[in-house]
Amino acid sequence: MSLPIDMIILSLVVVSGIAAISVKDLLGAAIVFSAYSFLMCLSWAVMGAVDVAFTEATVGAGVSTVFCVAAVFHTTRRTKD
Amino acid sequence: MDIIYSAKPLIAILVSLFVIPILISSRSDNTREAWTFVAAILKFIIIASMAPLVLKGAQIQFTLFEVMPHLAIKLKVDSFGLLFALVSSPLWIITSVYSIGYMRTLKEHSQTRYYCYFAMSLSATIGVAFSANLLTLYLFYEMLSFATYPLVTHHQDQEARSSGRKYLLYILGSSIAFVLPAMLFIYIKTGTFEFVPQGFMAGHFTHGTLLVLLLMFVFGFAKAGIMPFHSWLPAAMVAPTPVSALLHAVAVVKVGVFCVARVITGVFGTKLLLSTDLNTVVCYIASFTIIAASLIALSQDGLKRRLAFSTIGQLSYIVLGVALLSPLAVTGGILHIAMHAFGKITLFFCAGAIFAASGIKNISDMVGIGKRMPITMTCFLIGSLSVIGLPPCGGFISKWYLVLGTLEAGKMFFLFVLLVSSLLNAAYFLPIVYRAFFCTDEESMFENTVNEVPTWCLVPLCITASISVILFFFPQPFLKLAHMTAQTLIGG
Amino acid sequence: MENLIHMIGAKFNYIAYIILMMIGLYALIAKNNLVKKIIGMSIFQTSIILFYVSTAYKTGKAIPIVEHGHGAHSVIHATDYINPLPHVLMLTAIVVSVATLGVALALAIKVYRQYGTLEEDDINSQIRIQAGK
Amino acid sequence: MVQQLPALLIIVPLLTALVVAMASWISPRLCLPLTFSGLALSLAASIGVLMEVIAHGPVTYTMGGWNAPMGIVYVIDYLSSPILVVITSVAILNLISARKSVEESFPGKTGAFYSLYILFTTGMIGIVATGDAFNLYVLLEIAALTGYSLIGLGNDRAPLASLNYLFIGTIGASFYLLGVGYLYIATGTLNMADLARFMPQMADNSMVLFAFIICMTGLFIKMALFPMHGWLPNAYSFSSTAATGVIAPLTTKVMIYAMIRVGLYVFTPAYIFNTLHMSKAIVWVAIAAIVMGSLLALAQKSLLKMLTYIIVAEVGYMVGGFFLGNRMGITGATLHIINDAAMTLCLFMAAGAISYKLKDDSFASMKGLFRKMPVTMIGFGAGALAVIGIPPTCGFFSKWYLITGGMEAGQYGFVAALLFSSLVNAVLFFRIFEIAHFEPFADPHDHHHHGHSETVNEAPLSMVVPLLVVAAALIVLGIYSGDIVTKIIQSAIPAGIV
Amino acid sequence: MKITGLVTVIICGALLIFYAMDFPDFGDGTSPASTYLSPYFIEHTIEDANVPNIVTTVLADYRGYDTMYETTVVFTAGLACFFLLRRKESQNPPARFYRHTPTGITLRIEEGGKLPAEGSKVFMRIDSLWAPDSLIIKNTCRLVIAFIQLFALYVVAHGHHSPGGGFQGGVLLGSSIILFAISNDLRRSIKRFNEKTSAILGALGVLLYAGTGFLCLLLGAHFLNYKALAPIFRSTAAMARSHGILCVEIGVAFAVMAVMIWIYYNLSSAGKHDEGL
Repeated sequence: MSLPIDMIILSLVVVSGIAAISVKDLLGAAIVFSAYSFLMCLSWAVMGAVDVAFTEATVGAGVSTVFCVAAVFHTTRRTKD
Repeated sequence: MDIIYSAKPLIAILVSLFVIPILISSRSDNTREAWTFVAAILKFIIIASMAPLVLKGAQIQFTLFEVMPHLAIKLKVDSFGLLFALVSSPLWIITSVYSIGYMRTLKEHSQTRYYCYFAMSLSATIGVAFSANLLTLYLFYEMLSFATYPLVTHHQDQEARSSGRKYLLYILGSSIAFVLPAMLFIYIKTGTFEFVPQGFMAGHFTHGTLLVLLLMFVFGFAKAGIMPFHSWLPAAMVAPTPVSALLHAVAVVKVGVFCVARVITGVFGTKLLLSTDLNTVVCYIASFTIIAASLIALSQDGLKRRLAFSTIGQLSYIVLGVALLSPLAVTGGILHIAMHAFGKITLFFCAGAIFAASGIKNISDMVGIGKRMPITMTCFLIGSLSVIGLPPCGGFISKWYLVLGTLEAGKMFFLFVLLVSSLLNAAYFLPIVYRAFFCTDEESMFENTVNEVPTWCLVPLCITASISVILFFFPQPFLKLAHMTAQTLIGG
Repeated sequence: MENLIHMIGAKFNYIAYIILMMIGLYALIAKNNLVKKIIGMSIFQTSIILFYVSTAYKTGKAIPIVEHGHGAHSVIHATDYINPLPHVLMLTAIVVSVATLGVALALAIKVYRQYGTLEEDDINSQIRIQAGK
Repeated sequence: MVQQLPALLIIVPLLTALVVAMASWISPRLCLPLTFSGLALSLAASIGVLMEVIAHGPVTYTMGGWNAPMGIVYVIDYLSSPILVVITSVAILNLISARKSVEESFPGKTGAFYSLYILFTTGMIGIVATGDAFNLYVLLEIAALTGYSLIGLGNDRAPLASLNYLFIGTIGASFYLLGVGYLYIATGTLNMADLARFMPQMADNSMVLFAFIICMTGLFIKMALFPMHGWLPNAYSFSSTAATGVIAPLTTKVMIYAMIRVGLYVFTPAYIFNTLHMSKAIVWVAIAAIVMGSLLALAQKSLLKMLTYIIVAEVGYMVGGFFLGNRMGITGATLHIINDAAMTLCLFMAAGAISYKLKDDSFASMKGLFRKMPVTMIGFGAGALAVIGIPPTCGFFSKWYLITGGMEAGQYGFVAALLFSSLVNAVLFFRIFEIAHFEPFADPHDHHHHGHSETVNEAPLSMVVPLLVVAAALIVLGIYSGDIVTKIIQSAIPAGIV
Repeated sequence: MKITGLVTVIICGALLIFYAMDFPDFGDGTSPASTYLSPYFIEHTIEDANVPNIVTTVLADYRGYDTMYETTVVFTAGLACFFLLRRKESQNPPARFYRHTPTGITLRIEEGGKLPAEGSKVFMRIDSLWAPDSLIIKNTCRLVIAFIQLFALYVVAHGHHSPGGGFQGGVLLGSSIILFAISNDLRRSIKRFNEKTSAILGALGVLLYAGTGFLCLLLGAHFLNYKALAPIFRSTAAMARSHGILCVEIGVAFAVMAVMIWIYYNLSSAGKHDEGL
């Protein structure tokens, strides 16, 4: 049986995942994606995968976001979808 | 039967391939042509040196390598193959002489390429002749298709291009679409490809399948020019005349016929075909081609096109002879490979000589040419007689055997076909000769400026014409070889 | 009904991973913007990581670090610890995903440099115009 | 030393790649010799392993000294050893051939190119040699990432093509990873041999079924089987020829190898051919791939695009051959991996030489090429004949096995598709020969097209020599295909398959 | 496209969920995945390598070969970004911006104009989209960076006993530099940690990993079998493995740090290395 907190976090993950691909601003999408990664990292920490969670926190929520922002900075923020 | 293992067949095949690099790198035209001669003569010597052994009843074999388990690229020289090789290799020498005259007179371009591919074609031809199994046969068959393509399209103009397309489409298309699947199917069912005197198909197939397979081979080897897969041959006549002469009267088309004959005798086997009576189907197809081609030939005005249709008809004689499967008919058919080769090559040489000397291609423009080019036209007459099958020319002997064969097989219909077609042959050849010689001065279409072609061209056609005559009196060793072949294949 | 709820409860993580994966796949198929697609791709990859991590979990067991590393210690029981193998595999997968992300963004920047837009349909129409010329 | 060969085979190129990457910042001139020597050593090692396998049977190498299933093992057996030789030799030949165009197309980045090039080769070698299902994924990603970047730096349209390739490739690899995850849940192991050991008792486990579907889908996407082929033509034709020269011959082929490996040695033939009833359907997909690939190739107007669609068709050959499920078909598919790699290499190297000289690969620009670049065209012709399947080139023999397999399995549709595609290939290549053969058509409208004709001549020796080597190899492979089959491939196919 | 996508996704999802119902329950400790291989790892980690963090042992030893390629993947990504994006500044020199520090005047110097001397105290080169330095951000970051780096080193060194290891530490180290580059500007960051360093360090890190493995091979054991290093470390086989793991973790940390910085440099300046975020 899943833990209640796990379920809550995962639901938030799903919500932020949907948000990340539907926000109409790429910089916003990058930041929401960062939140997504962070929530994901939390959920893994809850599941006892500390090493994975640590990595996701540094890589997913940290560096990936910087990369995304850097790329958006050099291209454009606007998008039609 | 003795089996001798020797690399001679391989050397005979490769000798013309080895000469290609030398041809490419040679600086002057003379060295290039000298090397062509060296290769051609060497080839002939090697092949001729095998003749005594084969005539004694031995067989020469050579296995190159196993490409698949129990399936090798293998060469074998038997009487049938040797006969074919003995016809093609000396003709290469003669054609080379003729080529030099023709190409130089017309100042053709890309002569080096021309000689290279010519040498390659001859390799493939001899390869077909010496193949010991269906796979090897197919290999060389395809090699020949590719090697002749640049020759057919030698002129590189729009006409050559479309003819080249047609040529490849027919030859390659039919072999990939018909022969290859048929081969595979046979291989799966029987597990062998080796040509053996009574075939290896018996007991593996139903009657219907046999018929389909047989037809796939007969039509698939489109080089044999069986109708309706014949129209590449007239199209291929755009090639320079020496090419038409050697390849499209001897090497390429005879390869097609040779393949059909090999398959009928070595794969299907006489007994099987006779017992199922499938050979009659092939006979009818061949007869149709004989008559139809002769009728079409009558209506052609281009000399080379007329010769092409004549060739189509004559090829079917050979197929008919082999398919009748009676010993005399087979002898006749096989002998016809040789006899027709010498006759037809003479005719092509003459056509080329006329073109080189006067630039005329059409028969209707040739009134009176005999007076300007008497030697050429005399040879033309001899060639015509040989193809029609009248003495004193070699063609008579082979036709005689064919006629006897039909009687022996008891199929009068085909006798009738042979006679009618001979009449037709006469009808499309003799008027040319007649009009060339017998006309008044007013009718003659030629100025005094037109003269005999250079010696380089003239000598070869005289040689072939005289060989045609000599073969009537001394048909050996071809007759012996044809007899031996018929004996081993049919067992009669 | 209760059965179903129990079932969903027991497989909630797996369902979540599938939903996330489908979100990622949807973004890859249907989104027009290249950066959105890249984000979708990352979501797609993380969903698989979630799946692996979920398989490793054992209710109420310790994280895969042995207590009292040095010195004498009692016998270690495998059943007391969460399965470490999927974690290891997923470390690799995370690193692969960030590497892919980097390369993808680099390519997106190059595409932008070329066409001045990140919308795929705009790019395609530009290509068509060029080809028509 | 012999027992270390499997490790050296892959570690040497890896170390070389790193050293080259460093050398490019210190002394760029060292890059090429280093790359060459690294790949040469790897080639030597792969030949050594092949000899070892032929002499003494499969070689196993445990990484880190941990035996399977705990650690990762390398299993080099009859199936993988010939492919390893193919990979290393393709890489080294293309390296020689690409040298000139690398210097021209990537000024200042040659070191990075060479490093990525070796890493790509390393990834390919690893995929083939590994005996661990997860390790395969990691190496897949290395090969893929290097592939994306090598492709991404081509002409104007290359980045977008590469990005699309990246998306699709990532989906494919992720599917494979997911499939491995399903297998892991079902069995608890990642070692291929160990997984195969569990298979008999898993016959009706739905997770294994799903793992099979998803693994194969992933690999099909990666190898560009027909409905999933969309990424391939653009990716291969817009990139630089130096990169495609190695990517095109290897990527799809190695993916097919992975499919055969996973099919035969993870899911076991008994499972995929007997328990599941999917192979017929997959053969039909392959037939569609062959037919559509050939037809689409007909519609192309430039050389590289045409070649890419031929690859799509060739993928159909091998997938179809494998899923025929009989000895002949699988032999044909395996043999065709080797042959097709050689054929594709030959064609792409010739195309590379042509576009290096012409700066253009449309058919219209190839007029009269036979005269200007005769040797290149001879090499191209050899490749073309092999693709059409004319004996004695190797293409004929693998096609032979495939057709025989198709007939034995009663899949006449497959046989017909193979023959059809041979015919179409003949048409395709003769169209090119015709254009290249007859330069001056007696066509008055054509005169202004001959602008380049004076400047174009034969490609440099560094391109021509490897090309001729490959062209000769096509014939040698054909001649020795009997030996290859009996000595190597027959032993690679499990005994259960008839 | 949207509709197609949605339909595909829903069908796939439904199929996947349907099959997911056959999975072992979440948190079930008795599935084959938990009972076949992993018990060996858990029970032997101390005995084999003397490393309490099982993930580290499996990562760097049992499946160390995977991890080597994982590091290679990172390195590949760095190399790929460089290969794809990097272009020389001189190809298209844009206008440069300078700030006259005493007066706060911004100068725009077109191509070909006379540039102030490099390292001039009076003129400071600024980005085209420049906001005046925020003292708070600059100083906070300066403070934080040191702690991040210290923590990163701890994570690397203490990976045997606690969560973390080369990757996490490497990323942290890398992000500390990235933070510096963001809070100041790219040029200053490049001056301290330039491209060549990052490229060479990245390769060197992976080389350290592969080299450790290769050393084992040279010492006669199999590749990456750290046991062979025991004579060098003068320790037992288990401790040799532990040290070997540390070696490769340090390699990973170097590689990941350098590559993350390298990728950042290329992405944030679109390959020009002049103006960052």
